[in-house]
Amino acid sequence: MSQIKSNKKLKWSLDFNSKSRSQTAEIPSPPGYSQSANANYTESSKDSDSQLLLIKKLWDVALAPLKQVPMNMFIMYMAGNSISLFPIMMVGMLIIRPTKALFSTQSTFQMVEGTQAVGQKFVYMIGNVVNILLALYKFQSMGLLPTHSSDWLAFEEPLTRMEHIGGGLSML
Amino acid sequence: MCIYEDQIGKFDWRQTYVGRIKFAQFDTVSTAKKIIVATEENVLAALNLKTGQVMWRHVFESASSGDIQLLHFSDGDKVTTVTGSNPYLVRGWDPTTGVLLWEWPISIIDTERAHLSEWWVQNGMLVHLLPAFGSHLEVTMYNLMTGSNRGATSKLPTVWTNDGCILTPPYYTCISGNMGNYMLLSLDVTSNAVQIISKPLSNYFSEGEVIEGNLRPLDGKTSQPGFIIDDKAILLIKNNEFEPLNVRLADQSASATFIDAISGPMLVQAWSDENKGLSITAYNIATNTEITDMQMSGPKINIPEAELLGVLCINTAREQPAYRILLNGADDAVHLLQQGGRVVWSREESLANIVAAEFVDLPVSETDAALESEFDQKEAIKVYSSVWAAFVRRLHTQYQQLHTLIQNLQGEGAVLDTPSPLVRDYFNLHKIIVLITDVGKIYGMDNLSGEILWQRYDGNLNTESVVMFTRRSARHPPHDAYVTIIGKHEETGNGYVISLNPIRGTLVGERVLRLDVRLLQVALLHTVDAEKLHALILLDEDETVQVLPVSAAPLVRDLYMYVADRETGRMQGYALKYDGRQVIAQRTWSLNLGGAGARIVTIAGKSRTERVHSAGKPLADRSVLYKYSNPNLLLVVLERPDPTHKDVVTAVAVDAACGAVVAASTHRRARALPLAVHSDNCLAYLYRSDKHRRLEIATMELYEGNERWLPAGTQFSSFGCARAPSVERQAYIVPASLTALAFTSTEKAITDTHLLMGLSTGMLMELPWAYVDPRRPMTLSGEPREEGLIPYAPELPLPAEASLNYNRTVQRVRAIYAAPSGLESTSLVLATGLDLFYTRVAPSKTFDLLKDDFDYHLISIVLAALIVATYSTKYFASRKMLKQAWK
Amino acid sequence: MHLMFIFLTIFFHYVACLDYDGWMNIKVDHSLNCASEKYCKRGTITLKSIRAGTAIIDQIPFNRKHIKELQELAELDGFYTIRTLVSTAEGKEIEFLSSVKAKGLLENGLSDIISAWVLPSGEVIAVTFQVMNSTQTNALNLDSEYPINSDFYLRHVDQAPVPDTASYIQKLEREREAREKGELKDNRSFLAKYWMYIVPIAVFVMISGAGNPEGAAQPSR
Amino acid sequence: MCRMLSSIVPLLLLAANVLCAVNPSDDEVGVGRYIIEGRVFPPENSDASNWQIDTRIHVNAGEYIGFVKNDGTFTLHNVPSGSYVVEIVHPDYMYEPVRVEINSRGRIRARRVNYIQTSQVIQVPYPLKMKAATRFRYFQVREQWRITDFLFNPMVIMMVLPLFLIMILPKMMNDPETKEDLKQFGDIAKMTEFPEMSEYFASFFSGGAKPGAAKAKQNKKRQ
Repeated sequence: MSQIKSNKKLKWSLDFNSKSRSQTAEIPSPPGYSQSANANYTESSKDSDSQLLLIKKLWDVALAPLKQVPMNMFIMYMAGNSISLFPIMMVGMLIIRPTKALFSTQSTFQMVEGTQAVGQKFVYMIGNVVNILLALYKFQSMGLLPTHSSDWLAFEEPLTRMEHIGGGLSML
Repeated sequence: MCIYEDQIGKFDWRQTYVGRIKFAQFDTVSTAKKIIVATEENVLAALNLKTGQVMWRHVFESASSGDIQLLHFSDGDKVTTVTGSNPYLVRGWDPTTGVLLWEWPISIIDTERAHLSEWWVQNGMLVHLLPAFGSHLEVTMYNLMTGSNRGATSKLPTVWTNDGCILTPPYYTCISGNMGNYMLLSLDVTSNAVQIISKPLSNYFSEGEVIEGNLRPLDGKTSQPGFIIDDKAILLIKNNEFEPLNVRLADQSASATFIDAISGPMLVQAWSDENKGLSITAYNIATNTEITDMQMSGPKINIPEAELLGVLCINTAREQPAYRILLNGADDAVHLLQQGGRVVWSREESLANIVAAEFVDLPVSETDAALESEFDQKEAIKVYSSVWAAFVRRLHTQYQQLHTLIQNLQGEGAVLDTPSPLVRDYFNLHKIIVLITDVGKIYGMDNLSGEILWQRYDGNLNTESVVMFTRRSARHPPHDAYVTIIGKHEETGNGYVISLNPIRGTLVGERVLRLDVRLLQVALLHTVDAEKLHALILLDEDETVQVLPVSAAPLVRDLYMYVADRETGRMQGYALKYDGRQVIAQRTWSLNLGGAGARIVTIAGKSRTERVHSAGKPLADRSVLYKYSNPNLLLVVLERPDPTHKDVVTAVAVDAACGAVVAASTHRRARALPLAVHSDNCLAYLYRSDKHRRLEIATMELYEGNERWLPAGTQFSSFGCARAPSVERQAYIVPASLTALAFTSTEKAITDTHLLMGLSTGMLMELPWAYVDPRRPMTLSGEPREEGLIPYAPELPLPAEASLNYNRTVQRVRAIYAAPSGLESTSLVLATGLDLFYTRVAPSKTFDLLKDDFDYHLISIVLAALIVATYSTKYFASRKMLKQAWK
Repeated sequence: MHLMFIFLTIFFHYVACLDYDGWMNIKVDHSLNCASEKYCKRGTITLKSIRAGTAIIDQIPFNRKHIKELQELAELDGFYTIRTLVSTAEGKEIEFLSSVKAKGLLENGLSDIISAWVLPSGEVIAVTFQVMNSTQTNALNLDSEYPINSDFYLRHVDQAPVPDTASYIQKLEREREAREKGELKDNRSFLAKYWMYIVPIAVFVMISGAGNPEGAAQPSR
Repeated sequence: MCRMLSSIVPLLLLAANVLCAVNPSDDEVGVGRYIIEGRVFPPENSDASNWQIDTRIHVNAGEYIGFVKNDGTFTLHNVPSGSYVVEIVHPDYMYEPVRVEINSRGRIRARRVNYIQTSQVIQVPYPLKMKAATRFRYFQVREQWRITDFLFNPMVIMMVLPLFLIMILPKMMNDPETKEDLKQFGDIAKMTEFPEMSEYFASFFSGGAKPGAAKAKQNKKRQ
């Protein structure tokens, strides 16, 4: 449990550690003891090119959205243009995920305190924006975007009548 | 569109009628006692003697070929009818099952006199009498079952006959001679020896009495030949002799008949008086005594112009004769009375002839009314000076609601039996149908049960071109609902206006108003006066205008009226305006639609309550095809003979405010049917194609195009723009014959509109407009498919599933009335004809209502299971977490 | 008083299905500035041939009196009523009545549209006047004469369509033939027929195999 | 086959205009009055004992109305020459309508009604033999809830399958052999992996400082 928690916080270090100490992981750690955090700290401090690794990890994070693009395109293709529950759920996820990611850019890059990862952030944002655009394109092709006059038809007020009529066949 | 088998009778009801009864005979021989009746509506039926319900019924042709000339019930087991009007048909029926036994035709060679024919059955022979006034009588006898002619026609020379003669089988009786010197002559036409009975008429009147010499036969099936002279004296013919009775006719209008009671022949008389009500007397001829136990009179039962249809005398077990008297009123209602004046049953046969119907909303209940008045803005300002007062009021109403709720809960068991009060239900499905019948009787009917809540007969009302307006609905609590019926006076033809409260049937407002002019047309003012009442605009014969009430005259503006003459096809439009003193009608347009010799078959306008929800149709490319929905549009269908194309049908869409023709089309070699409907931008009318000998429906849709002509929310004026809409047209084959056509209507017009059709077979069909959409494409590919259009097929599908009334057929459907309910999905439908059928339809399925087979148990079980599962998994998850943490 | 001629030619692209051709003469009377009668002459419209639809409109220009009367009517929101008498080669004169709002006519610089509806038999069923929504309004200056700007349209009441059974039967025939043919052919290879299903599956397999190495590694932990 | 009524009852000669008033829409109105006859066969296996009372014969939608006798035969009298659609009206059973044509000499021909191809003639025997085609199906059948419907619903399958994968697969993973297999599979996947883009970018932006070493180290660590 604790391991996973730390993983979330510093993902890159988890990978790194788990692989290096696969045999020690068999023994359960005492509660409250966070092996990884400790190890990570010592490792990174020890490593001379930690800076490079950090940058690399940052790039990993930054490029993740772009890497998703082909997969998203495939999902979009698979979802089809019909409007039913599952395609809607899929397409909804397509747009919600990058939007969420965009808003949490700051927290995603928080792990690098002090480092000004402007380039990475920019690429990350671009990637998410590309995803959003893709999703919007999908919405458009599914006809979910209210861009046509027919989409606003229901809100158009009907004409009121000026003249009123009465009458019929002669009653004589 | 279709219903489930378990929904039979859940939302619908049917009432079966036979029409005004012409002949009635009691059948007491069969095990199930019944009355065999033949009616003015050309219906032969058997009514249950105990309940009055129809046991079996045969509907003949509605034209003169179905006229019933004779109904004879021979004591054996046969019912004989003679129907038609040269050629005639003689048919025999089994009285118990109603199955046809035999039929054979008779043709009278003398076509000009054929309508004078008299028929009766004597000794198993059908006797046909054809008088030639002033010359002779032709008597022919036929074998009843086979029609073989026993002996040829015998001609009896009778120079003394005239058109005032009557037949009292087998005697043919006349009054002949000059004023003051009348002779009463009678002849048994079936006897071999010609024996004329002849007596001076003055023999039967006291000295000094003025004798006019009018003969009237006795009513019903009399047991003895007899007649009434001058509405006074009653004579019998016995043993070839006249036999005057000691009693005279009790009242001028009295209806009299002879019956064979156990104690001897008996004369029964019945008459009604406006004040005293119905009176019945019986007189034993043999003993010359009044039979007291049959006498009755009193204002309890009011049958206008009562007429005896028949009297039945039954022997009960206690050796006391029981009588059943069948009476017919001028209001077409038929009543079966017991001695003592108790009504066994009544049938409102005028309902077989409905000319107008209107659905009227019920008032809200008192608590709801209080609530509504609270939220009424104007009222609120008047009553509450402060927020505090409003708050107190709010609390008070809340308390009231709670109180009634508790009361309802407490008294639930007790109140079940009492009928539900006439208040609006939550979905406004409960309404009152106001029906006007041909004879001038007005009914208020509960739409859910079909029960008659009130009735009102007015013999002065001529319903030939009657119109009915709901001038105030029940939505304005302090004021009652208000319905006005405008017809003609029976005698003078002047305007005749009846205003009543549709909920109770009482007269209100103008009550009964006799105008002293003939009316050209009537309109309802669109604005309301201070009492929330729509004023009535009456356009007179001489084009002057009356406003009812007069105080509403200044409200008249932007009102236009049109008058169409059915026979000449000419239409005229008037602009109505208040000039400071009175309302004047200015003739603004006049058209001659259809050309010379054309006659208007029907005019279809929009319903007054119609609303348009959507301004256009979204197309496949997501642009909008804007509708041309001109609220002043009329569809006029005309027909005229054409020298080269036989008959030509012309359909014209006219703007009734400015008189402009919007669209027009013609059909050659076709005959129009008086069936046309018009709603929103959709127009449809029916015609019979003579060339292909089939029924076709032509549909039109009017569109503005891809751009709006006027910005949304602005005012549409007929005088504003002169642009012509684009017209989409198509025609379809109807593989049935229709007698009624209507559109469904819903409150906000969001739901699809369907066509409701009444078929000659008695079925009511519901057809989605999509099937007659003029934009149905021939080949389905690309855009039309996406738009949901159906590929073109010339023949309309009429599957049995689309039937509204399943096997409860409605004979001779005349009209279909549809009204919106409070539920947007649901439209209330009443079909009138010989029968009445009511149901409700949901053109786009009941999207705003749970299905009536909704499985409440399943959903609650699933919900409960889900909740249990949620909590249990939560518990187990936490346990597992704890375990993991300890690992 | 001099007359003003406006020539207007309207060609109809479709051939009007008239039973016969003939001339038509429309007398236009109005209710403005008439001395004693209710209606007095405004002009005439003459058609040599109904089929061609070419109309010669000959109308008087309005003078100041006309305009004044029209303005008075407009103030009351009244109607300017026109009576037309139509006479054709055969048949008697038919009278029609039509009105426009005086206000509208003034606002749109005395321009109106006259439309006449003609049955296939050549009979006129309606002559209606409507105000034309003209953008340029003749400023009603104090000229002595104001020309009326009228457009004349001859509109034919055309034959309604009949149920199109012929092409429907043809369509059914075609469909039947197509079905018969369809049963015979379609001997393409399996791949040629179902490539659209196979390719996505193949792509999916490839992507899921290649693009997600961590996913495969994760469960091993 | 065709009988003329005129041979049975005295033919009446009516003025042509009288007939026109009766039936003006017909092309060839003769002077004679003829009969149309036939027989209605009740629906087989029908329990309606009294079907005759509900059965009516409509000619041209009620212009002439006929009734059936106990044995199902019917006769329509006094029909002038012309073309008629004869339909049997019964509230519960559907009968095919028949077009009956009587020419001016009284010859009667019966054919199938075809509104689309009005000129097509498919003769049917005369006197008419009307057999009930089907029972009208007025009602929808209520859908009943069945467990199989529920289970084979694509939605349910889509929900259940992932559940199965989530619940059952981890159980399978616990099996050491599968674990080993999966591991190997993962290794293979890793071998085929493309050079990581992030590395490329990192090296690109850091000016290409020892990219090879970093990569080697990374790989080593992973092992």
